[in-house]
Amino acid sequence: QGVKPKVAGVHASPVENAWNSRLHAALQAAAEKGTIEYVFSEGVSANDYPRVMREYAEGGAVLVVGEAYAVENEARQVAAEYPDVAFLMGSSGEPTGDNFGTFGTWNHEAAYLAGMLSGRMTQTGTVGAVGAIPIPEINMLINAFRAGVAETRPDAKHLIGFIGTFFDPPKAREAGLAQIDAGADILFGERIGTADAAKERGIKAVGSLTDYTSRYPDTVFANAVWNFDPILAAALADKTAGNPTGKNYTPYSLMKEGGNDIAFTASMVPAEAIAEMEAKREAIKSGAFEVAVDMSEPK
Amino acid sequence: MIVERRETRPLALVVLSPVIAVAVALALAGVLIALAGAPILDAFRAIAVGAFGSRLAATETLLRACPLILTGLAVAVAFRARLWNIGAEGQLYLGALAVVTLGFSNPLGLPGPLLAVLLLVAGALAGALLLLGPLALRLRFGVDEVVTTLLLNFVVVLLVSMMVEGPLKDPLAFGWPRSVPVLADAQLPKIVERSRLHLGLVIAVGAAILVHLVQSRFVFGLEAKAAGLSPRAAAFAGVPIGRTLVKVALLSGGLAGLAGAVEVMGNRGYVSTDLSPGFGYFGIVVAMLANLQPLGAVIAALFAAAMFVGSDAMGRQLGVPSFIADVTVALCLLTMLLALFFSSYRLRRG
Amino acid sequence: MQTTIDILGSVGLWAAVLRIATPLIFGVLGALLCERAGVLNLGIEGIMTFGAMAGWLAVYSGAGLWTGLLVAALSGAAFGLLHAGLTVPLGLSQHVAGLGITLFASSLSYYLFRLAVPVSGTPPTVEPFQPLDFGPLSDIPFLGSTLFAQTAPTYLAILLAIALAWILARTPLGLAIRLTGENPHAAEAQGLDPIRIRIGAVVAGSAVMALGGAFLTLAAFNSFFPTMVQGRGWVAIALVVFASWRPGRALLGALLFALFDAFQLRLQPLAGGVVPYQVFLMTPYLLSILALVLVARRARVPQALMQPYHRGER
Amino acid sequence: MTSRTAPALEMTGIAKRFGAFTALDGVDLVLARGEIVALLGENGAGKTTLMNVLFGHYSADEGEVRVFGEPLASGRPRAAIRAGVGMVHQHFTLAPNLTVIENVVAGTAKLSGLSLSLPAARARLRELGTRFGLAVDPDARVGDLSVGEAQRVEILKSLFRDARILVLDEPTAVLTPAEGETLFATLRLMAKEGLSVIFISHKLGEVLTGADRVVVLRGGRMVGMRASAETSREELAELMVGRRVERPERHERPVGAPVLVARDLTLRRGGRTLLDGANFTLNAGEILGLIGVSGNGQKPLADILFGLEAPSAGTVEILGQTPARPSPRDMVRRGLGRVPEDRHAEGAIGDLTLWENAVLERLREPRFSGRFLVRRGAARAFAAHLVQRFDIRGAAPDKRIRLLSGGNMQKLILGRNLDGDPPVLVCAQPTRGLDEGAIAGVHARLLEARERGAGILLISEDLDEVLRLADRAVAIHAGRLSATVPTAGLDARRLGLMMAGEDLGRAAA
Ligand SMILES: Nc1ncnc2c1ncn2[C@@H]1O[C@H](COP(=O)(O)OP(=O)(O)OP(=O)(O)O)[C@@H](O)[C@H]1O
Ligand SMILES: Nc1ncnc2c1ncn2[C@@H]1O[C@H](COP(=O)(O)OP(=O)(O)OP(=O)(O)O)[C@@H](O)[C@H]1O
Ligand SMILES: [Mg+2]
Ligand SMILES: [Mg+2]
Repeated sequence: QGVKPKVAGVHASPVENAWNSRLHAALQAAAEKGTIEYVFSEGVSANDYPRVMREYAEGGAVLVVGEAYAVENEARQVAAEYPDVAFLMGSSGEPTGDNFGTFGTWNHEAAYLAGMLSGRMTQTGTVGAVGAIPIPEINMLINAFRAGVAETRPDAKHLIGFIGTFFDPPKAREAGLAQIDAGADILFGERIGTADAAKERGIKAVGSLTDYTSRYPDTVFANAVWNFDPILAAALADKTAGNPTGKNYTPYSLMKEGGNDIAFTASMVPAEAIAEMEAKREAIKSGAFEVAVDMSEPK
Repeated sequence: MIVERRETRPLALVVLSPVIAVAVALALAGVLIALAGAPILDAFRAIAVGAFGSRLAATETLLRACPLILTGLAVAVAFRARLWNIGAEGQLYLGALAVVTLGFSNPLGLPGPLLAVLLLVAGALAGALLLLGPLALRLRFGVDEVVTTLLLNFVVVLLVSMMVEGPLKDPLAFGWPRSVPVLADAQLPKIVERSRLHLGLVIAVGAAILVHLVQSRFVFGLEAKAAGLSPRAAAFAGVPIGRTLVKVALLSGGLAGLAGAVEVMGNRGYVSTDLSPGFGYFGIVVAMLANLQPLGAVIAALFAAAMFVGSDAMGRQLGVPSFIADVTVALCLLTMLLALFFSSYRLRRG
Repeated sequence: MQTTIDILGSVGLWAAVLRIATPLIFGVLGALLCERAGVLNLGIEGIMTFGAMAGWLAVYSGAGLWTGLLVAALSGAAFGLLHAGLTVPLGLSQHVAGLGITLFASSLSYYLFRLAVPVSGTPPTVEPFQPLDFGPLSDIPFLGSTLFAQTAPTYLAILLAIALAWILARTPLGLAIRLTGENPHAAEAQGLDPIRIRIGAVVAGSAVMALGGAFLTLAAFNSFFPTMVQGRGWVAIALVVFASWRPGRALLGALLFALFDAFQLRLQPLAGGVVPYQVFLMTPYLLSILALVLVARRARVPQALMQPYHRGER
Repeated sequence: MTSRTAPALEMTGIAKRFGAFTALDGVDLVLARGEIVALLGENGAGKTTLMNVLFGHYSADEGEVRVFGEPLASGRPRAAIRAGVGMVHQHFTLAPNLTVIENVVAGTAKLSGLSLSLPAARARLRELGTRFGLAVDPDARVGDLSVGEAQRVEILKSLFRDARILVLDEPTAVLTPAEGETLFATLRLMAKEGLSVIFISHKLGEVLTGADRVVVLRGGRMVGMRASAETSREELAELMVGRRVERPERHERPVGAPVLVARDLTLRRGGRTLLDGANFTLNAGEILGLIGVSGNGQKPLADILFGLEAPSAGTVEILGQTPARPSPRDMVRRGLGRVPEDRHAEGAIGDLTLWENAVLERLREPRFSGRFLVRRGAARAFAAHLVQRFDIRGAAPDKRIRLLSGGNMQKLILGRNLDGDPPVLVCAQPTRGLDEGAIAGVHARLLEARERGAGILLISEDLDEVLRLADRAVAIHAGRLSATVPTAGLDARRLGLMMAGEDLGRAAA
């Protein structure tokens, strides 16, 4: 057994941030299994981001994992200058060259399923969603949730709030409270903090990306969980096999690959809603049903 | 206890005090590093290597120094005339915004270099104009500019946020809030291959030399100093206070605006609300470390940049939380403030 | 128009106003106390961040919530002492020292937090302050679910505003602080020690600021994370000006700002950004500048604000 | 042990050093109960320092202070106040934004106390006011008071705290002669009630009439003590300076053509008329004394002449020309020499060097600058030349001017103006706060310039000074000028009446 490949994580936010925590969890799991050596930096500002990428590239990392959203051009520039290193970046853009691979955070299928449950559970017929800023991946997530709601409760009213920043839980909480005040009795919390509002007012909430059930046991009844592991595994496999890694790894986000799934607490959900949802889940996995990808800004 | 100004500043003190300051700051940072369980000496070595030890390290240090030189100059120029410009951050952003607004297209078909020069001027002008507001309030109503310039920083960043989510939003940025890029041929060329280091460094150092000459040799430099120290006496001597402060403000705001222009045109290519990790505020650090001397600002900016880049790399290497970089720079500022103080004052019991 | 009225009439809005205002009230009172003694404390943003971290960490490590607040206040006091030490006896530039402290306190709080709390998937939480139950009072329509449905620190903030107003206007200590802020030489000639008064005011003011930070992690939310304070300290600095250095008006200013914020959060999901939300966020800053222009004419600014005082200097 | 017979104050062997400089060197001072002592001395003799030691602003390096027989803890104003010492500082220590009563009661109660008990304090303040003739409205904002009223507040602050020893540092420097007289009447009253008073002054006249005893300091040592009944101006002046000082005399000389003519100068600001149709003519080779109590419009008049302020109406003619929009530098270029009223606030910039201060007025002249660059060599040489020619002590071109004493700073200001032999000079209060030696020096310079043929407008509050130096005098009162009268045969009483505006009617004829 040779040396373990060194994988670097470059996190623009602290790793507690839900999205980063998914990358971090997958990378740490891999490191614990002994497949990789994992190093990381967190809270890296856009100005520093390219430097940190370069430092890892020069420091012997074979794969650099991170997020290119705020630095799409710069990140690609770095990749071009370090052709021997693979870069795997969350991005809304396309892969570039042989070594700049991208992935999208497509847990919209799970969000759809959570929406179906929500549609059955809402009493007021109003559901809210709190997002960061209207970028395509957040848009598609919220749109999918709404589509799910619409399937089980076609007349539902939807409230949308963007907090204008990626990480401000108290603000997300205020936005959530505002929606509750406006009549929502189920909140889709794309951002952490939303569920706190639901908890405070005794209504139910849906989590996104990570599983919030243990954090809000009586509030969060379902989560649209996203798993980074399949993407990481695929990219690592390509890298070890010597294949180009400059490709779009987003398909590994899909439910059939294990890239996303719903995690829910059965005791909090009506049984008939579960059955209906599980059926849809199977349909998605088998390819019989495809959740629409709608990246337009929800209004 | 009485604070007493030293009439002579012993050379040894002037030279030694910054050294002692940095040593103390590093020692304190060392304690924190030790808390994280990392070996301290290795950590210090890693800081040095991380700042200068490779081509990447050196160019990154210089790259980070570049806007710091300019904002440091902006602050030094203003502070010397007792114009408390805390608004370099906002001026930087407004400069950047101006550059992007005028530089994302080229309706007149200007040649690239000419457009670049015009954009630099436009950036400087935007920053300059922003400082005129607080200055006017001070001259007209006696409103203290510390608070107004500070507050305008947040206003401008919100304005940038509004623009990059609105009219200037890059349609190709997948909804990410950032502006359209400046045309490629109006961007500043890189001056070291395979690095981020760009022509802005030359501009910044040139600006420092120019400011040095202006302050030490020019009539305007002396008038600005006089106006800052005592507006009444300067007015009596015939120094046009308003006009002089306006010039100071134009120069100071202009330098900060230039920092924004250079950062956009040389480094990032577009503007967003995360363009600056506090370059404007660090400019105050730089200016103070430089004792408001323009050429000193170059060295101080290099120092601050090296501390940051070096500690950041160290943190990565030794598994110390990366926030150690900012802690170290902040410690350096505080100890350096003390060192500067003790090199020109002494304490005596009353 | 109708939506505006609906929002303004909603209970949730007014409950939110008090909640959003609380950290600002602490911040603005702390800053005001420092400035009344003649010291501008731009360390506020960092001190609030550190208070948020320290208070939370104490509770996370097993201390009670009130102990957490106390720890936050003490940590704020420590940074206040640092700021005062640099600016009062030594007379170093107040804005530079203040910005240095913001830099230091905020980066140090992230660093210590990361050392103390190992990296984990979601931010670790504590059980925060719960809204108090005032029994029958809480059942009064409207008032019950706004005024009487807050967490304890919110009431602490309001009490503090009243106390500070009373101290400044009515007590010998308050007069001593005001005199020091107006003319430290006069204070010394009256047998007061302006240095100690300034240090005391800055230390106490900083402790109050830190409570504002702790409110964020112990009441408004239940975790700490970097950039948590999100410029609330700067807003507080602006509000001091807006309030003409008067505690009562500071309270009003904080509530007004919170009203803006709460209103815009509620308008947004309904009206969907007719006015960019940034405009709302800019308003308090611009209003403060306007206020500054208006008060400057009436010379309400503490006259020795930012002027270092050295004994025996002329 | 408080002895019933111990003197109010005994300072023995007081020494105070600032760095290497010895400001006080073994000074002894005794003050009896109910006595008024004047402290006299040149600028920098150590008078203020001695009193600051007494009040606890400084702690002495050597020596002992006893108040009513009790040793006084050093370096603590609070201890001094408690022992019954009150001090009225040279520069008022008042907070303009607070009310009179607030200024007075601050620091009087325990800081841990819960109430200011203002009503009681008000009553007491009123009572003190009537008793000593120091009436002020307790609830007035101090910033709205006149200088005289502000000084009353200063004294009341001490009385309010039961001061039994009152120290006043140059109390009359800012007062009108009439206010000064009222003050001394008050001091007498206080002495009768058993208070002891020390006041510092440069004005020999008031020292002789106002004090029981005069103590003279020179170079940080006590060099003499006289009962004021048994000494004279001349003796005191000599004690102060260490040699005989003669104020120079003016000799008759023929007068030349007009050099500075004011025509109907009027200045209105904020609805108030500060200067109301002022007319005068200043001729070459004469000194025109403009006498008046400060605050009657001489500052606006000087500012107009200096080019700092544009008149609301009227013109200034200098050497036959009438500049359309005069500016300070324009007036200087046209041949005006200017000495401002406040040398610290207007005449010099403390943190600039001597050379920078020397050339700032003429910075734009080709001699000192090119299009952009300062000719630093020429400027330094100019400063060095002034230091030499005008005997500026303790000075070097690259030294910060803050380090000069008032007298030497004044020499630089006069020197930079006189060096080019300007045909016109406007000097505002050129000897205010200066000691006898320095005053004689300034007077000599002004008379030299007159001899040379310069026309000099001497703005002063000092009757003596005007009578000695000026050929003609004009008074200003409430913004209006009297007619100009020759000083020959004029006496102080008549001048005093003119200052008070009594004589204006006759003068207009
Ligand atoms: N704070 C200080 N630091 C250093 N030196 C000082 C200080 N204060 C006074 N001195 C020195 O002490 C000397 C005496 O100063 P002081 O103010 O007592 O003079 P003075 O007699 O009051 O003069 P004046 O008549 O001008 O008021 C000064 O010449 C100066 O050299
Ligand atoms: N803070 C200080 N530090 C050092 N020296 C000082 C200080 N203040 C005053 N001096 C010294 O005191 C001397 C006299 O100063 P001072 O201010 O008493 O002048 P002055 O003659 O009283 O002037 P004026 O009466 O016009 O104000 C100068 O020689 C100066 O060097
Ligand atoms: Mg004195
Ligand atoms: Mg004096």
